[in-house]
Amino acid sequence: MKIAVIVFPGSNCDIDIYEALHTVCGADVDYVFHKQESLAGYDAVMLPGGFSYGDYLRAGAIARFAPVMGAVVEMARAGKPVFGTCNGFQILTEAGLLPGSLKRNDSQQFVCKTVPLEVVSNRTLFTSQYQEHERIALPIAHADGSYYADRETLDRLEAHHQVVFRYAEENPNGSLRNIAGICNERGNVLGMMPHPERAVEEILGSTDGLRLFKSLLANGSVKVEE
Amino acid sequence: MKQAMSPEEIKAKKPYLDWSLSEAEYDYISQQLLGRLPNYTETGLFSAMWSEHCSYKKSKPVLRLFPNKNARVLQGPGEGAGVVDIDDGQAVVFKAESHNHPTTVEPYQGAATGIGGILRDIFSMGARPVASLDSLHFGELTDAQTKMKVTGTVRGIGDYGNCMGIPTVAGETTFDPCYQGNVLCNAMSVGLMDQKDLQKGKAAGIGNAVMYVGAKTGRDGIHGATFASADFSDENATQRSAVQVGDPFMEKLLLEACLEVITKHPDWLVGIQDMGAAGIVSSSAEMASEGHSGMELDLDLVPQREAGMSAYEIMLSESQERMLLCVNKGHEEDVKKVFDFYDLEAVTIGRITAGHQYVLHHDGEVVCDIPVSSLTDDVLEESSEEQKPARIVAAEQAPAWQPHITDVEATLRSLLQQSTVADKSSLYQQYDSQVRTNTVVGPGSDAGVIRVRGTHKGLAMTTDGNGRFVYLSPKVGGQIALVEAVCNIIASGAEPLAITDCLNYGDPNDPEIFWELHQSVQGMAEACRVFDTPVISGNVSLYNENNGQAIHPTPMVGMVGLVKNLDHVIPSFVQQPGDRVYLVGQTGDDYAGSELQKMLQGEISGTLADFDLEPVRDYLHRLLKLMQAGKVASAHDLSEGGLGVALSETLFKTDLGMDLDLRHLTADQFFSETPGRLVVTVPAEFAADFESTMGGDAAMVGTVTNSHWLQARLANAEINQNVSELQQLWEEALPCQLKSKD
Amino acid sequence: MTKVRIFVTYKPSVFDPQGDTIKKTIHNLGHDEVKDVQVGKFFDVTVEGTGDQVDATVKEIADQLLVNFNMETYTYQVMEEHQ
Amino acid sequence: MTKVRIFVTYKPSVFDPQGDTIKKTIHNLGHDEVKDVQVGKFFDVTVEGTGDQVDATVKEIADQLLVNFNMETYTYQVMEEHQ
Ligand SMILES: Nc1ncnc2c1ncn2[C@@H]1O[C@H](COP(=O)(O)OP(=O)(O)O)[C@@H](O)[C@H]1O
Ligand SMILES: [Mg+2]
Repeated sequence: MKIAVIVFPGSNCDIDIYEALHTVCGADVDYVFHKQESLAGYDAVMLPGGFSYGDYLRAGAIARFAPVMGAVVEMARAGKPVFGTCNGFQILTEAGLLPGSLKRNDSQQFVCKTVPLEVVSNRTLFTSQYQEHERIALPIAHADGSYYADRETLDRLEAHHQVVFRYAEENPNGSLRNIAGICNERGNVLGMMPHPERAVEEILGSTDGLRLFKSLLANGSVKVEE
Repeated sequence: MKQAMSPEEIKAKKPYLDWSLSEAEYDYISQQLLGRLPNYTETGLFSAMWSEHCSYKKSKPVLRLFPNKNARVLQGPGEGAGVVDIDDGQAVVFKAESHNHPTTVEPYQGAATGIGGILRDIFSMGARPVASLDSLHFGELTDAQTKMKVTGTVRGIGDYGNCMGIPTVAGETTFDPCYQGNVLCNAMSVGLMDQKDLQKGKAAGIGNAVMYVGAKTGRDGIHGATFASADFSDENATQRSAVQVGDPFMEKLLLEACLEVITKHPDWLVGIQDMGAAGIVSSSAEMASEGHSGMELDLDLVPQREAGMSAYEIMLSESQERMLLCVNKGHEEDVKKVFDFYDLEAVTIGRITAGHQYVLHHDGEVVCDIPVSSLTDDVLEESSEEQKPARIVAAEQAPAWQPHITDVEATLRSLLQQSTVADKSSLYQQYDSQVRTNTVVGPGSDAGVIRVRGTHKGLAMTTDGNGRFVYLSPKVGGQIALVEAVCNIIASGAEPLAITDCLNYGDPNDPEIFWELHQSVQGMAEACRVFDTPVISGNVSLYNENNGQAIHPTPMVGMVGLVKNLDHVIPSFVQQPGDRVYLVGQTGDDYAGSELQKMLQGEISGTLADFDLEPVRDYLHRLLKLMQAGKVASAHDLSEGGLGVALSETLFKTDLGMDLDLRHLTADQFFSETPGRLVVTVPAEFAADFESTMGGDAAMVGTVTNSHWLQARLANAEINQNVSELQQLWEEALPCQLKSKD
Repeated sequence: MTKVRIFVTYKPSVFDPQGDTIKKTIHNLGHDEVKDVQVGKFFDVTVEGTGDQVDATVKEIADQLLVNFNMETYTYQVMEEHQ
Repeated sequence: MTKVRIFVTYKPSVFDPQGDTIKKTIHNLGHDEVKDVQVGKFFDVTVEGTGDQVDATVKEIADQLLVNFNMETYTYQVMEEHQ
């Protein structure tokens, strides 16, 4: 299985995902620069955290027009795993691959800390190695992480088991229904504000994020049918 | 572009006085250095380059006191940043820089561009910045203005560092009325490199290109360097022109492009330097001086954001996110291609010439033609008068203050809520402390610790400074600043390597202030020698005054240590019930300048006791050996609030407690701030080893317990406090004080 | 050449924490006479052409880029127009 | 009760990284007819009172809070006024 980590101008967690997959999990990973138009040969794609294009205008709003995004959309349509964390999640919503938007945190402050989460669904390519309703803790680090969608969208997300992670104790950003991560209806596109790639080694304080990458690798080149 | 005034008019009207160039300097320049009257552009260049900020003309004699070499130092002061060998062909690069004046005027952008500037210093050396630290000093949180300054400053540091993807892993934040009108914002950056990639800010080789890369030049921040060197008054605050806007997104691209050229194409590059204070002129003149070269620049080629800029404005602009490169002839296009890839400009604006002249063309005219060295080396060093402050002479005669604490528990609870002591997590949570997944210990401990990826090594780092001590006894205060940094580094299990510093003082033309500067540097220098931690880089910030009122003399020490084995990083909080608790170091009646004195008296007074550095070094080294042997469970150094506060902090965020026999200490001494002390916990199995190694330098004072209570017997009091309650007081104090009444 | 000012705000149904915070701060500064604060951004855009042409451009860049219709709406106003 | 719209922009000499990036993106989207983009914020503020009173409030909150005169300037416009 070959995985692409997209590098936008201003991405800064690209190396973190790369290292989590490559060094910690031994996966076959490449950095792919935003100017590249094709993702031929890749089985999965990761959109890292950071501040693509400075997050000027709105987080993720400009990255969506990067040349590589056409190929990312194709991968998503083809049912291949597409994962976005933090800025990656924001880009996925701006690109319309996931519903809703990420607003400025209610505190209007950037917040970096480790928060408890509930794994709401393990029925995705990325969470199959977690227990449903399992409690884990992952770092967050964002200023625009308050998930917003209108009521119908929220109801639809719940009805289709698309809420994958929820903040379990305090809600750190004001996100509606405590949503921390969602997937598309097919379950092959996952976006989340927390950073699993920061929790893959004991020396960094936690390994709660490791199974997300292990799930993805175990599910191999699975292609989710429509 | 015509010169705004003729040389004769300049001589007559003396506009340079407004730019902080003195008449004596002007005369020296025209009579001795040039043998003619300087034109308008030249006068402007001199005034910027001869400002204290660029030339250190007042502080140089004092800075010479610092040791700056040992076997590990690869590059001492004088370049963008200092460089220290960390074995395996790798090096750590670090420097601190003050951005006090910009932050006082415009907290958000001032702090943000402070971070931006220090990062460029690091990557101009060929290193990738791996961590930032910030040392912040504000007025009391009693007025809305100060609260806004705190929030703005923290947001500025966060937004810039977070966007760059460089973790902020440690720092300090203190509050004192002396900083009310003049905030201190010192930023430190730490980078990592392979020694083979080491760069210098050098321009040499006749015909080689001078290339300008990065953001366009605008009229922002003109005279920032002289602005930073002149003191402040409310009048100045309304002129407010010297503020720059940072663009961290651009800087991130600039960082990647520069590192690509440096590490992948060393044969293209002769030298590189960032454009900091005094923009193009300082970077280009310093590079030419370093390379003993002449240089000719065509200012019409400089990328400009605004039309109609004069030569003077182009040369002195402090627009952010720009670098200057000296590139081997024939590789200009290669360099340009790399920058093109990152959508950045890279333009050849001049060439290295034979001889030693600094020549600028603008609009078809030669607007400057002077020897390079006249800007960089011929500065008139200024000797300064100094005088021991009357307040210190008086304090030496007065009896020492004694607290006479009657309710030790209430005192502890109040101390935990003092803004300087209270939990700072509401501030540092706004910093991404984990990005790039190397942060082993983030903010909230004694020192931040970063792993060196691919090795089993780590780097520990801290910033420390306590203006109150330095104010009362500058020399001892200077020593304490260094000792505190050493204690923080050792508490995390690392071996101190070297330091950087920011020397923040008032107007040095005041003999009492110059005396404070001189004395405290002497104290720091002495301690640096004892601990073998040379000063490899640093920065001087003078004229920190507001309406004639100087800040406390506040030298900040930024120290980096080497963790040889990451398995032995020591946490600052207790680990296991049953572990023995030791107090390392002797406790005296040291209340002058303490948090306790400030809290009870509303002001500080007295003088500090002299102390011997060698014995402290010896027991700290023995302690470090024990840590490296895996025999220490946790360690936390004592600072503001003394033993009482330190013990509480070691229990916070755990579910453990302590039972202590401190009958050799009085209630007063529970809060004394004798320097060089730590609380250490040791697994019972290693207690005998620990005691035989530490001897009389550590006292067994109790054990870690399973109940979440801090229990201690003092000579004249008892303590029985629920740790959760103490923690809550400590955690809620700062957010509560910061939140405006609503 | 036409200069257009495009105003973007949150939809009324979306909570805007920023306006709220600013209002509180204004009250703390003693200005109780301020009853409500709402915050938005605007874009001053200079477009070649005039009239319908410009309207079309504004609509397109707003739709594609400047506005996130999940949570935002916009209005615009012509500030200057030169033939 | 008066409703005022306060517009805050960077001073002309200050570099606006946002406007610059947005302009580049608009060009990448094919809208070369867009010649310039500048970004600003606006505050819709409802103030008790009318006329000079309101002007005084606006001036004060702009000076103290909304505007950073180091790099920003502002203008304002009365949107609605009720006695
Ligand atoms: N401005 C700041 N930025 C980052 N970390 C900070 C800041 N202020 C305080 N901290 C962190 O809070 C903790 C307590 O700070 P301090 O009381 O100065 O520690 P110490 O007395 O051990 O030097 C430290 O871990 C420090 O790194
Ligand atoms: Mg400490």
